[in-house]
Amino acid sequence: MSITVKFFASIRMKLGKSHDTIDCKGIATVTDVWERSARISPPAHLLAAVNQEYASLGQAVRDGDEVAFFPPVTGGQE
Amino acid sequence: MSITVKFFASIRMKLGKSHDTIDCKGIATVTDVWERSARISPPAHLLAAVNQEYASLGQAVRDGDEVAFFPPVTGGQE
Amino acid sequence: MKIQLLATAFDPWQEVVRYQSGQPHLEGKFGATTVFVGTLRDFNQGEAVRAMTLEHYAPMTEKHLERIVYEASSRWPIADVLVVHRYGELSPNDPIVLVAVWSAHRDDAFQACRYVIDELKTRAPFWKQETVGAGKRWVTPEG
Amino acid sequence: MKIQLLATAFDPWQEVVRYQSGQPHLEGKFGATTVFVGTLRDFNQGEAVRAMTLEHYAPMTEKHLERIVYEASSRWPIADVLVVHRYGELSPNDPIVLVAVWSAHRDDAFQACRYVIDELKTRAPFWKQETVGAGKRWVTPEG
Repeated sequence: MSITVKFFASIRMKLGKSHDTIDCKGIATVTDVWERSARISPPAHLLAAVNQEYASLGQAVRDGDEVAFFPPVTGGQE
Repeated sequence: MSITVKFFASIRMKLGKSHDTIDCKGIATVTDVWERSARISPPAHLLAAVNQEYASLGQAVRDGDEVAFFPPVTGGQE
Repeated sequence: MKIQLLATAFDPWQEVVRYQSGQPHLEGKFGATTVFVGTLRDFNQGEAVRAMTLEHYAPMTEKHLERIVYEASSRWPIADVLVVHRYGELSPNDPIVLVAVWSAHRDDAFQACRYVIDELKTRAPFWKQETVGAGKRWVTPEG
Repeated sequence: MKIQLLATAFDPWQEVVRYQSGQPHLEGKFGATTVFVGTLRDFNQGEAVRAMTLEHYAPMTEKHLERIVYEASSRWPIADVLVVHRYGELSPNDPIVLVAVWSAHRDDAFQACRYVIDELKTRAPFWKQETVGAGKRWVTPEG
């Protein structure tokens, strides 16, 4: 009955943690996951993924999901 | 007082020669060069160059020029 | 088709040769190869870059690179694709990413290669942190 | 910038490595390399191709390749260009042409590379004669 949470890059550094596990009780959306685990207001341009798929902050989550938070991606090359 | 003439690819094979030198007397245009050296009517899609620059059949030529005749180019790759 | 994520430096040209020679189905069948290699520059936004850390979200990166390659091979008739992407600690002049596309025709090879690198940049979860004179800074998408 | 016409077989990836390593001005200064390699297929228009003779008008080819590379470097901010083109007798799987462009940015590298190979195909005086089952045939621009 838990949700795995992951943080990357500047979000990870700001929160001082790269992952977390939270009880799924009372958790309905990605925003709920953020609030329970991060405990600060979401930064501008925050991106999220549920089970490795890009997700909106209002997307539903369920028991066993992996939810990730990160800033805009900067891979590839200029 | 001469003009160098070159033939390439299918034109070269049709005429049975790769080059020629003709007297420039009476020669005013690329077409004159073709008629004097090739002695057959120009094939469809005949291309020409004067001193390594693409030229029309009506372009003027002068003593010392190098005039080339060839079919459409097929370099590079599909 | 092959997608590879590497923690250590690689030679992109050697990877192309090695991959191609291991694909006998390609022999004589492709007319066009288009390759893109992204390399770490020693400058960015007017500042000297001494090193870069490339962070990624591994399972999501793999999933999305596979999807992008699949999309490219659905849209264009391509014979094969190789994608190699670095992560971890990089030095200037290190290759970051390689995209190689083999196809019968030039236009398909160019378009598919461009599609893969463009989509990769937009969708694959990588984050760059540069070491510049003053310390470290996260690269922003506009940078 | 280098343009080379070769009568014998070449390894395009080795040419890229060799050229790049001989250009210290590139070290750390380019972020993007786009390479196109055209290779002789063993089939064309439904027929098996056993060999190909590539005829060219040498001084005109050199003049026009130089001009095309100059045009590309005027239109896009590119750091370097290498063009290698075969002529003479080729076998299936032989590389025919290599175009490599180094630039700070991806888009410039892609566009300049594409420009050079497209213009080369239209303007450089090369003619292909294929050896097929029935004998030899000149390739036409539509083929």
